[in-house]
Amino acid sequence: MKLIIVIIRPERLHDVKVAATEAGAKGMTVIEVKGRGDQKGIKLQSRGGSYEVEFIQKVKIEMAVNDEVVPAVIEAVVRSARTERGPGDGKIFVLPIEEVVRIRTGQKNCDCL
Amino acid sequence: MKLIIVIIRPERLHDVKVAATEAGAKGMTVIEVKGRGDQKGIKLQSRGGSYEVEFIQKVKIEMAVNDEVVPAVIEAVVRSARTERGPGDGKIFVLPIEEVVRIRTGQKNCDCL
Amino acid sequence: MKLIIVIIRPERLHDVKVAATEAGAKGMTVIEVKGRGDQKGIKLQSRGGSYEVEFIQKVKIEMAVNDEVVPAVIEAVVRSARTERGPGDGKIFVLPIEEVVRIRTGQKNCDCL
Amino acid sequence: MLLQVDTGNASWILTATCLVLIMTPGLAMFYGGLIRKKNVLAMFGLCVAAMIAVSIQWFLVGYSMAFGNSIGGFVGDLSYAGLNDVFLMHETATGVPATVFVVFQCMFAMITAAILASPFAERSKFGSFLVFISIWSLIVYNPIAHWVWATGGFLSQAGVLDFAGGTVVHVNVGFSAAAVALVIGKRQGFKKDPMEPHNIPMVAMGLGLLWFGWLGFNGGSALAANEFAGLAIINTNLAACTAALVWIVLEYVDKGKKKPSMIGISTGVLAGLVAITPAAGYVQPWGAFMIGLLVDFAVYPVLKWRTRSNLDESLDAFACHGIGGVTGAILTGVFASVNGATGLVAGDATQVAIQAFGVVCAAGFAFGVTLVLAFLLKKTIKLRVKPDEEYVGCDVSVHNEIAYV
Amino acid sequence: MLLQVDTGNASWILTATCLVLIMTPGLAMFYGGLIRKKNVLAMFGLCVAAMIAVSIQWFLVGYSMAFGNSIGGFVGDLSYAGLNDVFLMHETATGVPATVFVVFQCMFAMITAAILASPFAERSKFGSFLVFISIWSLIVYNPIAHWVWATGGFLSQAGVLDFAGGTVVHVNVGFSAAAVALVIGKRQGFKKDPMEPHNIPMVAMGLGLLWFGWLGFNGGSALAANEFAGLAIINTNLAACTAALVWIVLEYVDKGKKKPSMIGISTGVLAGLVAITPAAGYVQPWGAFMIGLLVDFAVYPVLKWRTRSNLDESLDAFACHGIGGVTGAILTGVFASVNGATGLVAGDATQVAIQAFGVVCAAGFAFGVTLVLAFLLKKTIKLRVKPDEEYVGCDVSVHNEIAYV
Amino acid sequence: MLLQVDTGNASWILTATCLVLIMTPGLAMFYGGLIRKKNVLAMFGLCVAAMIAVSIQWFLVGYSMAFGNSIGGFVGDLSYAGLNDVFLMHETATGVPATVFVVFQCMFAMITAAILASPFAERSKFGSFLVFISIWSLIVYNPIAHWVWATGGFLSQAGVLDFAGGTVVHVNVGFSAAAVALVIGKRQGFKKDPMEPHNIPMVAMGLGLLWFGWLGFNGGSALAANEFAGLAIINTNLAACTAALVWIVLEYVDKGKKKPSMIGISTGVLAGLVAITPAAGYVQPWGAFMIGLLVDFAVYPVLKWRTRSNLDESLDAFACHGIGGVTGAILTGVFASVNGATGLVAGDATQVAIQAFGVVCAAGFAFGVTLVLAFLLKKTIKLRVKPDEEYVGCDVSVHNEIAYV
Ligand SMILES: Nc1ncnc2c1ncn2[C@@H]1O[C@H](COP(=O)(O)OP(=O)(O)O)[C@@H](O)[C@H]1O
Ligand SMILES: Nc1ncnc2c1ncn2[C@@H]1O[C@H](COP(=O)(O)OP(=O)(O)O)[C@@H](O)[C@H]1O
Ligand SMILES: Nc1ncnc2c1ncn2[C@@H]1O[C@H](COP(=O)(O)OP(=O)(O)O)[C@@H](O)[C@H]1O
Repeated sequence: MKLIIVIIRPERLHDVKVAATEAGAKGMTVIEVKGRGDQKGIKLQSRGGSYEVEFIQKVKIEMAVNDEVVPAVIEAVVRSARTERGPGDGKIFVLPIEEVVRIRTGQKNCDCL
Repeated sequence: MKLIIVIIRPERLHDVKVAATEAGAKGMTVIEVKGRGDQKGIKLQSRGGSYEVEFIQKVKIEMAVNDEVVPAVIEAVVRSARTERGPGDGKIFVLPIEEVVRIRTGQKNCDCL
Repeated sequence: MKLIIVIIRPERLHDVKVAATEAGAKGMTVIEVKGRGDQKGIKLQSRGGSYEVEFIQKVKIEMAVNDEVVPAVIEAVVRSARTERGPGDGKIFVLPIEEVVRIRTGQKNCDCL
Repeated sequence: MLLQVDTGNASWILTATCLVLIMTPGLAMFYGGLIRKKNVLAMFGLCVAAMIAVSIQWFLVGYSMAFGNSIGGFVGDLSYAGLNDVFLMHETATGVPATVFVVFQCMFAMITAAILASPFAERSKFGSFLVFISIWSLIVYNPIAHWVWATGGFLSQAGVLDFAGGTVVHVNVGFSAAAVALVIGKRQGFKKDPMEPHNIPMVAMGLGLLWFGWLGFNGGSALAANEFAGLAIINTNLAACTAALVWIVLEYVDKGKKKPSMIGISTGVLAGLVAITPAAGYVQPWGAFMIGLLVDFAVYPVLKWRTRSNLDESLDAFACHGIGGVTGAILTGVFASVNGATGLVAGDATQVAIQAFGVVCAAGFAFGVTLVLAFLLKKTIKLRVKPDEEYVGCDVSVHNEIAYV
Repeated sequence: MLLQVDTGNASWILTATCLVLIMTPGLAMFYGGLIRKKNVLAMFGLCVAAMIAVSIQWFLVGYSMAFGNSIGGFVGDLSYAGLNDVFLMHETATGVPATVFVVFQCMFAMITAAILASPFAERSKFGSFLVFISIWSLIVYNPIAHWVWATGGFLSQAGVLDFAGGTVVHVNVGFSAAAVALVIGKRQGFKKDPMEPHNIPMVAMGLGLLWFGWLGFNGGSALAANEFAGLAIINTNLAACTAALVWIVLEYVDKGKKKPSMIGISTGVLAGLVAITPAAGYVQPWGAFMIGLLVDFAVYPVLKWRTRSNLDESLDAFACHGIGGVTGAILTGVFASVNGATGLVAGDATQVAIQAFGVVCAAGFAFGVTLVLAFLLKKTIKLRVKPDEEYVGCDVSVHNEIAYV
Repeated sequence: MLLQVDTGNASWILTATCLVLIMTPGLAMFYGGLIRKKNVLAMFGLCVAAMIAVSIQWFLVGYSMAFGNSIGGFVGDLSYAGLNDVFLMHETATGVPATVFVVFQCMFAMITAAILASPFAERSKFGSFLVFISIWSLIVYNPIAHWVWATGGFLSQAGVLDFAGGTVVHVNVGFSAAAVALVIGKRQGFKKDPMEPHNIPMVAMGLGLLWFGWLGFNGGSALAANEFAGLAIINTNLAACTAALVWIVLEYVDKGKKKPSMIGISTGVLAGLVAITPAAGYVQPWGAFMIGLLVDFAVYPVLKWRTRSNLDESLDAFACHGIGGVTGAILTGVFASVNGATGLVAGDATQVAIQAFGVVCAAGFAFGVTLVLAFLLKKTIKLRVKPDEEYVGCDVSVHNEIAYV
């Protein structure tokens, strides 16, 4: 099992959810984050001038999935999260998971993802 | 060392904290998240009708623990986080950690968890 | 590649960002969290008395970095996040990453960190 | 020429002016809390744009168009344009100086325009709304105010009763909102994405300010600090509370809901306030109670229908103000019995017909003219931001700001 | 029969009516910010329920019970029930129309009932509170208002001084709150879980509205726009500020605190406002200053005791309004010296005893009747939501809504 | 001795008193939303500290210093210190009781002091601000109020026109704020860290309350419920809206911005409100329109300059109130033409010079005395919290509270 961590633009959340679900990632956990990468900060206005927001609003999705769907999920995320707005589309990180437990049943490493 | 990622119903936080601490997870980090899984969204009211919240409020706990306490912590979490409300109780994911550092002292892989 | 998870005091964010960037961690994702460890809760005032906040505001930074910069980043974080205020400075966890994808280009395991 | 100021009456209308002013910020909060976080500043922006546009046009020509010498009962002439020497003009029959009356009425024009932000919510260009609302105020609001409230206005002459603006304000803006909604089209993701109210305490706080201001709105419409001002406030408060209670019951028995919601209670209060507006000084307290009891039976189903429909009249100005206003106007014809008014219960069934006539004129004119105006602006200066900008949210794309850090 | 309206006085009482209205939304914010995020809408719900219940009962029988012809000094008869032809009733001695007086007093009844939401916070059923507060307003508030303010009320005849409601409003509601707290029981996790105030800026904003409204509450109680209305406002503002300063000092020297908190300062302002209420038009400014200096020495320790105790009177209506009200009522007996009142410092020590008598009657009656009422409702319709619902929070479990997205 | 109260005028000034009161909470919200989340409670704390300090000193000696018998045109004597028997003092020429006038003026002193929280934002010690603002109110505000508004005040005798406080309030506080900013120094991280406004809806809501209150501020300054009160409100509202529109245009054409921001619109409204203050009852509506059109051309560049400069006058009281106030005072000299005032357009060019003289006196005195005062306090009791405390935020370090959970 893998934990796929996805960082995307907030406005892509809905589409990514749909695409990832179709690709086999049934459960997911979503967190509002702020990020920094190739994309520069954005300039917002304040009273007399403007200020740069160093960290930009992103959404992080964590999906624990079975190994076999990893490529499909990655492909689905890339497809649905990509925009044409230059840097800032985000990243995907895949981490190994050693064990999964469903709290409701106490089952381990089940088909519960 | 392992990173135990736990996703639970928000109202279970206090009990899970107590149970996990007793089981040997001293430090922990808590994040408000929204999640989706077997549990369907909940219907809330809006003005004219109702709308479904796709992602439901959950709390994510991350606990870095030494290998030997992992089973006890998992057991404690399952016990304290479980409810009788059907889907939505959450999941536990165990990930490997390669290195831990306590910032205050700079110590590595210490007994600092 | 590694995922360096850093938990620090919120007020150190700016300095840690600068130090980690210099040490080679270009991209990063920041999340407001609450934590618990050796540091006790703080007492805040309520109307008639005071109450203890069990979990204290922290900031979590996640940085995916190439293996070779890991020691430098750790060192930079420790240096810039440390305070003289006793427990509460935070922790660093290093996790293995199996795969990285840049969404904008679809590139895998590229030089995109 | 100043004859005799009654400082007591003047004082109350000065106060009522301030009270009506605060309704617009209250409305901005009410609306702002009901929409998504990414558009709340833009909603505040629309409301303040309405204040700006209306205040300036009112000074230039608006007051004169509404209350100037009647041209055929349809609109005032421009004899007071620019408000020169307004402090020398003579006071109302109740001894309220002209200056006070001018600005009291200006506040009515403002809040009416702000209500019309409803169908523009979460999608409109700031500049376009500014243009739209300036013209709308000029060619829709000013005439209708003239018809009903000016000496010689044709609806006034027809005997239409409108104590504080049921027809001028609510019917007018409600049907205008429906027209705009048809033209501007629905928000991206309407009925697909969840469009959850982002801050319900802000809705409730806005309602508090609206309620507060409404006492001045209705009470001030007596144009005097007399027993009818007091009666109007008793009635306003009573109808609001009664309608809220009915709404609670309706949500409770509604199979799709089962629970009274704070937004629902707030909507009930609002429906009561709207419906009592034309009647406030013309009915006995029990009449206000009846109006409060009845209005939800019109507003509630229309609101539910609108939500199910494809009409994205986002903040339900049509259901609340339009339908609530029509109901109130008709019921005024039913329950009017005091302060020189005689409705059905007091023996004059024709008043109901007169009221219906007033409603039809105002609703028809407002809907028609607004439809054309919105259509013309849509074709020329465009009403909506680009789809991308809408997706990101108007706060960032229109104002370059984020509401909350 | 209308004799002679003084439009100036009428104008001021109309204004004061609006000012007292806004206190209830202000209170909802004050209370709402002090509780947990999951219950803020339910708190707003309780406050609006109080407004609804009181307004309707006031129209039906309440005004008549409070101000109708006295039945033995205890309660008014039902001669004004339904408020029919209220606009024909004659005005107060100061020329304020009956309609205005009726709705001014209605606002007092409303805010009093809303304060009583305190011990229901974060745990009560919406419907049960609606029933409770309707009955409470009927059988507790109306009689006490009659005793003190109606012609022929027995405390009024005994010479009790209560300028704006120290006894009628604050003592009454404070002791009622204590009674409810005893019956309803403490919140789950009380003194175990942290129950942190979720939005202190909202508390401060609510305080701002309360302060604003209180000027109308106390100033309007002169029932005229005269020098005593002005005096009442000077005194109200001065006592509020002085008590706030004392509270700052108390927190500063308190070993458990050491720092003045915004909630503390707000509580100090509130204590000052409560304590000056009965005295506002009867004392010199220096008397108001003294009352502001003294009141915290009663309220502060009781508040601390309550917090340490097992009594979950969650928003401290007992400490702030009850104890603050008792202190104010007694000190009115001490410092009264103008506007026809003569207290201890002006040479009449018996006034202190009379004040104490008034306090004992009101507190005893309110506590006793409320205890029984709450107990009966607890046994029949239940006062609290289920434990599970309480845990999830009343916003979702009672109203099916989430306050903030 | 009481001669003849005009209850209508008294009623309006009582109302205006309440309206000016709510400006301070409004300002707290306006300021509080513009700063970082970690300091919002401390900002509310500064504003309430200003209310506390000013109210108490006003009662003790302030009113007497401002409006007592003139000592050489510079300051009042202490004949009214302690406000004893204030309800017996005779009313204004317009029949407003002395008590009402005293508390109406107290509210002006309060809001002025609260505006001065600007350069203390996010860094000052609570206790030090309390001391500072008490002394400042005493030795800066009271004299300037005396110069301009008291019988025998030297600027009043020189013929300075200041309808509602352009010089007394705005010029005064603006230049005082600049002086404090020089002494107290900039915030840690100024121009390095992003200092983003944490809650812009709160800014807008605060603006709503300010706008609302300002109608009483300017309208009440007629001291009567007459045609000039109405004129003042027309003008106030019109200038605010016009200046907001100009600000929108300026931001739109500004290459660094291109988009009208809500904060910008709010600042425009504020600039208009400030500039019309001295002129409100002295100009025709078209004069108010001109003032609204012109003021931003002074305020906008100064605000931009301040932002680029090293002067951390954090909430721009200097730019908005100081420069806006100067502009308004001068333009009053230009456009005054009614209500007994004669400015440049009405044929009297010397009025401009007189206005400039008034501005120079007030600005110079305020700047100089405040500079010395702030310097002395900095050296003795310290003005700022420790660097560490500033970093953590004043809410926790000064008040031991967190604003939002
Ligand atoms: N090395 C990294 N570690 C953690 N998060 C990252 C990393 N690089 C990028 N991110 C996250 O992805 C977001 C988008 O990255 P960015 O580099 O701006 O875009 P792109 O991947 O399109 O070049 C960032 O805001 C940040 O949240
Ligand atoms: N595969 C997954 N990856 C990440 N998070 C998950 C996954 N499955 C469930 N979750 C998280 O756990 C929460 C509860 O899961 P759900 O499936 O609804 O309940 P249950 O585990 O009781 O069947 C979800 O809301 C989500 O936050
Ligand atoms: N074992 C752990 N697992 C996850 N998070 C931890 C753990 N230990 C500490 N933390 C996080 O680090 C923060 C600081 O830890 P703490 O023990 O208080 O400080 P220190 O490391 O200086 O002793 C905590 O608030 C928590 O967020």
